[in-house]
Amino acid sequence: MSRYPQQVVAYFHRPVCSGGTMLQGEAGSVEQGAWIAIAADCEAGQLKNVGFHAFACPHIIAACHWAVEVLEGAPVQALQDIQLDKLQQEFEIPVEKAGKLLILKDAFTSCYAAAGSVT
Amino acid sequence: MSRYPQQVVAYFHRPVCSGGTMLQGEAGSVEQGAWIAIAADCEAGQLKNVGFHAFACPHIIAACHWAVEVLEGAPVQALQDIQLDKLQQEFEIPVEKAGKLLILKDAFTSCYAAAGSVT
Amino acid sequence: MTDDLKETVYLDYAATTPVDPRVRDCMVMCLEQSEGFGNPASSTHVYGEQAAVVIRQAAIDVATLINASPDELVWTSGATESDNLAVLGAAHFKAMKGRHIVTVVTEHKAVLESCAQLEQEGFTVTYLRPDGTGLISAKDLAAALRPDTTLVSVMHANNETGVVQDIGAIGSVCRQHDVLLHVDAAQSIGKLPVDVIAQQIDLLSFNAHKACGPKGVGALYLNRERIRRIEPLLYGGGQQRGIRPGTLAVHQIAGMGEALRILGDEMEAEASRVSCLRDRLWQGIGQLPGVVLNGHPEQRLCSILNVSVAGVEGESLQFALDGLAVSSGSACNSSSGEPSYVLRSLGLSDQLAEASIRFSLGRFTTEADIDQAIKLFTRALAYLQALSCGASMKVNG
Amino acid sequence: MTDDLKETVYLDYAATTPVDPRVRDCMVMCLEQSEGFGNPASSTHVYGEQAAVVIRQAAIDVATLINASPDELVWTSGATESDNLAVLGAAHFKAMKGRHIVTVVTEHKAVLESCAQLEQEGFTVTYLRPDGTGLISAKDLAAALRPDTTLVSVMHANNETGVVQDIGAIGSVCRQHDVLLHVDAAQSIGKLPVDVIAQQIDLLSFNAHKACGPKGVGALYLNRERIRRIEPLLYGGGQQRGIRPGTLAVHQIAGMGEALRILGDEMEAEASRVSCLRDRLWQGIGQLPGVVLNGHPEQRLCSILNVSVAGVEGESLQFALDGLAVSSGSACNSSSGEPSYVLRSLGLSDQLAEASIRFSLGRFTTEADIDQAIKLFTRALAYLQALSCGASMKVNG
Ligand SMILES: Cc1ncc(COP(=O)(O)O)c(C=O)c1O
Ligand SMILES: Cc1ncc(COP(=O)(O)O)c(C=O)c1O
Ligand code: FES
Ligand code: FES
Repeated sequence: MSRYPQQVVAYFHRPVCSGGTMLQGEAGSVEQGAWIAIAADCEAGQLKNVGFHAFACPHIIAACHWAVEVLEGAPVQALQDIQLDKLQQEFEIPVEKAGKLLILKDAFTSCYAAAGSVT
Repeated sequence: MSRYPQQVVAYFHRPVCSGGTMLQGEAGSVEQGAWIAIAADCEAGQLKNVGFHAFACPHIIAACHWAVEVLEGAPVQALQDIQLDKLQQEFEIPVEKAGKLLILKDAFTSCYAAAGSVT
Repeated sequence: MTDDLKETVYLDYAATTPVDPRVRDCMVMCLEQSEGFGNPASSTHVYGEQAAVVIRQAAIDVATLINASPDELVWTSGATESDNLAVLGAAHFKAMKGRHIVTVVTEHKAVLESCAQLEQEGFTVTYLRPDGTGLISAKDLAAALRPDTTLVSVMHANNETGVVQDIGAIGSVCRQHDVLLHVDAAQSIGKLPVDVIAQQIDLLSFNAHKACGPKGVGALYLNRERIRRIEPLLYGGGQQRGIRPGTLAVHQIAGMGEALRILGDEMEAEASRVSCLRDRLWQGIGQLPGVVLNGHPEQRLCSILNVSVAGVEGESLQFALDGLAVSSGSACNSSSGEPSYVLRSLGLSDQLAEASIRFSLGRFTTEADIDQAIKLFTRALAYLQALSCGASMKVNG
Repeated sequence: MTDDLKETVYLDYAATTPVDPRVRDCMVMCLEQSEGFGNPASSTHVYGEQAAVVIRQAAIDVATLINASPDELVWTSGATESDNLAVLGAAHFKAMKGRHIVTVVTEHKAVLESCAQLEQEGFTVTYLRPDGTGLISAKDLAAALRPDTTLVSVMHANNETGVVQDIGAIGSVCRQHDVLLHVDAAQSIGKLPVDVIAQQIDLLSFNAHKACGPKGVGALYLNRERIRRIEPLLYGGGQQRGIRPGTLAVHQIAGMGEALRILGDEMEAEASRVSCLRDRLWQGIGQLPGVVLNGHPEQRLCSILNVSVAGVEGESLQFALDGLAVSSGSACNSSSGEPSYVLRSLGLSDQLAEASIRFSLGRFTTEADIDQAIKLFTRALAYLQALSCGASMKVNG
């Protein structure tokens, strides 16, 4: 469907991966229109089994798939380095919907906070 | 053209016959939207060479052709016996246009008046 | 047909329908140079006359289907125009008598926005609310009528849920109170019997393109015993008794006539075929987790199945149904961004209203289409539900 | 083709035209089930998307012909609606600025009746009178403008006489006075170059069916620099930025696009071919006794020849031209019964206005058609002139 960019189409339909159990964080709610939970493991400061659950629109689901993909194997602090403008560009997220990206950001941040308490 | 009855179509395109020279009468004018001149000869009280000229609409022209046809050979007084309701029926003349028939009637009447002065 | 189209099952008949090949052929004939391509207003020559004959036959075909007389029809550019002409035209015409209108919150925008315009002009509009199944009651309607009420506008079948109002009962309330009844039958025409006499309808709006006819043509029925004239929306060359001027689109009107003639012949058999398919669809998806039916379970069109899915996000649901051409309560770039006002009025939460899918079936829908739809819908739901993992539940940590 | 049609030469292109086979094919494609029959508003699936692509291409084709941008077009049901939307919509929108409109007595009824409606609402309308050739002068227009004038509506080419106004000059007067200019180009589109930028046109109405396209579809151009919005005539689902809601008639719009695309390609060659035919016709009938040309001898469309015949009755002239499909200034059963207001305004007597014939030629007119027309016209005149024998002369007795 042409109203969604190719990147959204490419990243929407990835296999569901719930992620590890060590690090977990979430943000948003169904009422807010988007809820995202991030989960991963951490081995020697590196992220493993990065996964997510989401109640969210296609742009955000695609962005989640993309983000967990790039985070796999990255250092833990990468969880808080997710750059919203990059995601917005990559998935051509309409400006008026950009608010939803903040929820995504919050979910990763909350996951990183969990890392603080684990390590 | 279906908006004109068959009788009008049949009687509109008859050959032009100007009529005789003995009896002549006319009525109406271009400004009034119809002008009719009737002319005929009279032999032994019978109409001969009945003809007409007209500036008039199709219904009236057809009615003139029909009237002169039925008058040919008729007694002179037939000139004033032209029955408008018969013509109106025969040619399905719309009521709102019936005024034009009066001009036709007047033309025959004036022709009959000429007969009075001739005979 | 492009591959995209070939791969996509069309279940969006309530948005628009393919044109029946018989209708197409009839239209094409009117587009032939060697046929009566004339302007029906050109009464002075055969080209115009033949066009007028075509229009006349179409009027007969259309009038027959709704039990009206051919002269009670006004041709329009579609149901939007018919609705506007009915509501604005009747309200303006009757403005001396009163300036109160009654309608329902679940009407089509063409009616609601016309009413909003009337409010701007100083009219008062009462908006009835349906119950949780989408129905309004004749009693509520009667209670809403005032001495200055001139017009009631209630649609026959709702375009989102397919819920069918009891127009006969509504019509008799209106007659008792000597109020005009306008009915938007864009969705019901040819699917349900419409009888303007029996149902006591004064104004009826409908179009061709929801009924396997062409887009861009519709009609308004005006009960000539009850309303002599309405205020026109357009002014011009005096065509259609000045109620709706403009050169008549002969091929369009011919197409509408043929489309409605076919419906008259085939409606009954087709309605039962289509409702079987709809039931098959419901059997296939109704038992999936979270799926609920929207609107009254019986009082509805044979052709529409509107469902919501709990715990799934609306846009993603629509997106995941890529291989299905259906309508949904939600759309990222849609101008409004609001979830369906129709579903909200039935009491659905925003989430359920957004995660709604309208399947609408029609003449060319096959069992294979339905089975494919069930397959795709089941798969989409499984994916999204796995993804959202119950959604409202917290992550177990 | 019936025998009646076969025997009748069609010279009534200004009333409506046959649909070009290329246009028909393009429309038929949109009517095919296997093609993009979708609703262009259904943005969530490929059927809708393909329909939107078709609409977009048509907008480009149409915009190109008038040197506009595709987003400056609003699709309508024809020139009547475009005229109404332009005149009523712009006048209403600008009502805060002023309530004075200027137009011309020889405009089409769609403009004149819209103006009459505005007068009902308290607007003031100045009606300019053309000179004996049908032209208005930019100077007269300038003199008619007032501080509260918001809109000028002048047609490009007149539908009865074919007389062409100098829109460029009129446009520049309007710009100087910061007044909107609406131009009804229903007759000129594709026959004369129309350039909304060069001619400084703010609103342009036209349709497809005068240009070998389908009936029932038209467009309004809105100069987006000069007028942001107009008041709609119809309210509904928000299509076309709310200016003109209703499901877009894809096949109709595609047909209009194709028709205007063809015109862009062929206009020049076709205009010279048609004006040769028209000149041939005039050579054949112009020297017959009593025949006069109506309207400006040069400033007119290539395709229209309007003549009057002195001393012959109008309805009978029309009737005697049975084998010719032409328009006349007179008709027995016509609802008005009034002779043409356009011809009367040029100073013609009732008799001449009624005994007028508009020959209008087009794409499929051949030399043989013209020769047949000359023959039939000559014969009809001879018969009627013999019958009326000079008419106004008394019978010599
Ligand atoms: C109930 C209802 N009324 C009115 C309309 C408007 O019809 P149209 O698209 O022909 O203007 C529609 C369809 O869009 C409809 O479903
Ligand atoms: C100059 C002019 N304006 C407007 C119209 C109205 O066009 P339509 O028949 O498409 O409504 C016509 C033709 O009838 C016309 O010739
Ligand atoms: S689908 Fe969510 S921002 Fe577009
Ligand atoms: S043509 Fe004269 S009355 Fe009809």
